[in-house]
Amino acid sequence: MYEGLYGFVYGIAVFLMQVVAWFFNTITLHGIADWFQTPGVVWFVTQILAALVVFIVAFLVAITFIWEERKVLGRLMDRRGTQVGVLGLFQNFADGLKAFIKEIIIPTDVDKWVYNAAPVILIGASALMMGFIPMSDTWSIANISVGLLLVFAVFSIAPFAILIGGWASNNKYTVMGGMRAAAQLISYEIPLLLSMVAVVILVGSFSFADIVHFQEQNTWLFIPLILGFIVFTVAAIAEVERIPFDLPEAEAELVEGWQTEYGGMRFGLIMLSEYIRGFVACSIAVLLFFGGWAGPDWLWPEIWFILKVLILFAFWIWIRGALVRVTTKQILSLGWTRLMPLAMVNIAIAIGLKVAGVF
Amino acid sequence: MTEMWLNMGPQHPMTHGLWNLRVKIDGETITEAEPVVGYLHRGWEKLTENRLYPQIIPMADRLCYGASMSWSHLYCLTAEKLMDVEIPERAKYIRTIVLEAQRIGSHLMWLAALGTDLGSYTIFLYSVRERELWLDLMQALTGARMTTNYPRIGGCRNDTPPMFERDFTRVCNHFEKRLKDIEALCDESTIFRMRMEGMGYISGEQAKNLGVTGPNLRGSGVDYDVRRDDPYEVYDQLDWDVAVQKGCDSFARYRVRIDEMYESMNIIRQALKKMPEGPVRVKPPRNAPKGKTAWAHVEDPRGEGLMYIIGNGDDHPYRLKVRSPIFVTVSASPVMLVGNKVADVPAIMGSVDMCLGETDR
Amino acid sequence: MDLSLAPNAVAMSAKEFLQWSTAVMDQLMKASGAKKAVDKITAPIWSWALRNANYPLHFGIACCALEMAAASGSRFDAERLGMIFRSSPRQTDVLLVNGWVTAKLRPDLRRLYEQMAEPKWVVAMGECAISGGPWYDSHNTVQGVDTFIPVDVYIPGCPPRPEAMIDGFMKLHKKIHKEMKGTFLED
Amino acid sequence: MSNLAEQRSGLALGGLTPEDIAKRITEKFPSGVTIASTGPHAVNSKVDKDSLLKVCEFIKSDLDFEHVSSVSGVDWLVENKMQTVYHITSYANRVTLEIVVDLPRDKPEVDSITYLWGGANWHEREAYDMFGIIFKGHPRLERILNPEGTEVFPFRKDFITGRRV
Repeated sequence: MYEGLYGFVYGIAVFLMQVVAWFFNTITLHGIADWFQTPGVVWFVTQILAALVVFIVAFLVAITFIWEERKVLGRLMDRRGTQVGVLGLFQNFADGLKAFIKEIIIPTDVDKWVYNAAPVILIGASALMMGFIPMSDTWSIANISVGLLLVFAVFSIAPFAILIGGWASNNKYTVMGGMRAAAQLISYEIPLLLSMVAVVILVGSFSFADIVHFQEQNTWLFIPLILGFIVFTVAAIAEVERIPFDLPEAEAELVEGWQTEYGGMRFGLIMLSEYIRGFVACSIAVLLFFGGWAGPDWLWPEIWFILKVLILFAFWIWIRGALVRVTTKQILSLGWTRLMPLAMVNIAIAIGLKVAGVF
Repeated sequence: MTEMWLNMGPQHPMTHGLWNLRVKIDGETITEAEPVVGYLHRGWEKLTENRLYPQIIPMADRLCYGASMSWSHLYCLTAEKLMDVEIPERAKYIRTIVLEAQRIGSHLMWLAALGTDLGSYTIFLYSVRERELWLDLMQALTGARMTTNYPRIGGCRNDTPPMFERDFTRVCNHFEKRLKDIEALCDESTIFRMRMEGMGYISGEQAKNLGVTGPNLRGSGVDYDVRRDDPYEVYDQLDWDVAVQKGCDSFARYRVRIDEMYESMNIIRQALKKMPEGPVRVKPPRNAPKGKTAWAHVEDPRGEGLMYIIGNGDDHPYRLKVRSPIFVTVSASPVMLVGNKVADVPAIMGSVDMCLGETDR
Repeated sequence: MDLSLAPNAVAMSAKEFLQWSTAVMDQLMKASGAKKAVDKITAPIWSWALRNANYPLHFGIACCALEMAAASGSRFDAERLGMIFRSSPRQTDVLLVNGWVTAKLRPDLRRLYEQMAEPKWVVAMGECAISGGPWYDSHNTVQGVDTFIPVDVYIPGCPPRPEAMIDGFMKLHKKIHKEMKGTFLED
Repeated sequence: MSNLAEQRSGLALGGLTPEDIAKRITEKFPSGVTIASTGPHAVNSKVDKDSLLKVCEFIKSDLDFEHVSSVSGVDWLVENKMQTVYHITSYANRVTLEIVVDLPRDKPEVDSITYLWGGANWHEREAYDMFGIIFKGHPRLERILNPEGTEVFPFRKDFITGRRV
């Protein structure tokens, strides 16, 4: 009936419902017990469990990313990085648990509702994107035909959360950080989408599965569309706000940027969502340009996928270690005058290839 | 957005020390800037009036902790002028060597601060890593990493440790390679140059008039170096160049400091070769004549440091005035800042090499 | 409030009821020992987390700030212990006072301390922060930071070496371990 | 010796020696200026309070003194006077000129030289902050190092150190 992720979750749901039914049977409420075992209820529970699994995976992936970032960055800088627990793997748990018990401070002058909502929107949007990222043919929540479009649509919610969060914090630094996020959004969203359009032109589908199958049959798309990959990388790093494009939280001039007034668990959620977004951006790059989960058979496709993502992220960390931060003016001019033409050339290449019948 | 005042400091990652830069911004463009200092003021000059002459040396170390040797040396130089003490030749050479080592250490700390300002933690860590080597040399010679308390009125506290020459030569050779690495990390990075070039423009005329000194002045194309133009210790017996850049911007100031590090190593190598044998210290008088004044100026890593002492006839000075280079350079910062964006503030103020201990005194 | 009010619960407003029921639950948990048990189980976890994610405030004052920078450098690498310097006081746990405090700075430092979220600690690094140090007779310096904010750990030295600073943080970890900060421990 | 060593003497650049500068100043101002001594790269002089501005204008325009190294105040409690000491450097001649100006202690007022050299601005503010010396014509004579609202002038000799904030 189900396969992959849903098959896995379905088994759990059925078992859970059996336990519940057994409980109601023992207290002689047979009608309710039967109702719990109807396909509709089981389906509903399956959906909930799948969402839960996705969120847990997102959480684990994000902390793996944080760990990877700390260790690789440390090595790049000739030091060891965190050593808490085995290989520093427990550092993130310590950070997270600490964030739980920190005092919740809501400054007096903030717009309380929006201030509290911004991290929720951020983490919600980030976790939502995880639902559309397939890790293999079978391991996905919603392998819908316009997955790519949907991911990009959700992807651009986060800058909005940053903008309102910065504005609501009622601090000059946070406002400037929020404004920069908005500026970055409008100048980088378009090259990002254009670099994706070339892939769609070649493949002829918005579905991740189709894109990966296309690459399995032909070649990894970063070979013909290397320009697109470059544009995508630059724009995605800008979207995810990492050095060198981390202007909304530019530490040197805007203390901690738009998150200056956030502490405790809100700050923890913001950190988490940042890395989830990093994971999503890396996964899209892998899906679009590096063959997704395609790989030799001696490993599961899911593992191939995660390995590729981790390697790509290590490349991002390398970029972070090597470069300094750019300024607002430069980032905007880079976006409009360099990336846009490059993305256009990339589309032209894709159209050329399609027309010439290479693919 | 209308214009608003933005307080950058006292607790701000950009300050590197403790001061407050108030900027008036229109959007992100700076229309007015006003530095506020005094957060570290402890009345240094007044305190020295209650101390014996030798007791002031460790206090002078804590004037600027990035280049402590340079300040305690300046104090000793001035006190020697006041008391008419002629120091042994070997002491002069040792002082020259450690001063240059201190200059490299200070410049590395500046580079580290500039790295964090520009958002590159790598530059910070590489500089701090290399700085440790020079601090190790300091430690071998003086016993302390930063606040060394090494120069004395009438020479140096102790003679060089064994392997002094070998260690310095080795570190110089090693550091030269590493400095090339760091230079490559900065110079060859397009983004680094984009951030630094054309930022914080201050012309040579303006810099002279506003009292900017040291590498910041030489970055504006003015060829003046106290080490060459009013030589002290043995700088006039060595062959070296003054680093001058004509860019007048942050990048020029950065280049001047990098070049100075190479020159410092050049000076150290020559001085090591020429260093004579002999005593390192003479006994100075305990008291200074009443009413007699003396002043001396040196090339601190940050600019021209000047001290002015009045003797009191006993073992305390009557008045000790310190001219700190950054105190004046900060007052010129509005000229560099106005018209730039807020995002450029770290790149501009980072290139100035702030040290607030000497500024506030 | 106590259990004797139970018959009146129907007549309470929602807010009163919430207050009353919270108090009752609290007392019940205390009386039954559940609170103690939960605390015993969770406190080591919380204290472990607090020890290993100790974020100091990125705030350099004077000489010791350079040793603080050196401590986060490659040779000493304070990040091994989970110390990351954050610039916003809202996100930090430790206020590292590394220099003399002047009359002009005192209100700002006090304010920074108050902006930090509980649980928080203060480390006085160097002679100046401990007792005024070389500036003991100055007209403008505060003789020790503990005159106006509570200090947990003192790191002596002028300035302390980076090893000493890291050792001071280990001492702070010991203190946190001993205090066993738990969620319920406030009462 | 190399070319650099020749450059360093300062004379090779065609500048004025300290003796030349002392002579030019005494020629221009027969009264009001006393040259105490000259040394290598240095001239020490004593100038009357009233002729300070004229001397400064002269050395700036004619003798290429373009950099104020420092402006310090000195309080002579017993002698009942105050002093301001200026160290002004000429980059072209490689000479530093020290100017000592005596002021009455009960009314320490002197002309500001900020409009000639912008670098003197904060030095004069500091001297005001510490000694209470009034610099006439200074654009912004306010407290700089001490906190706003300090009522004393802490570097005066009648202020006892050891007083806590």
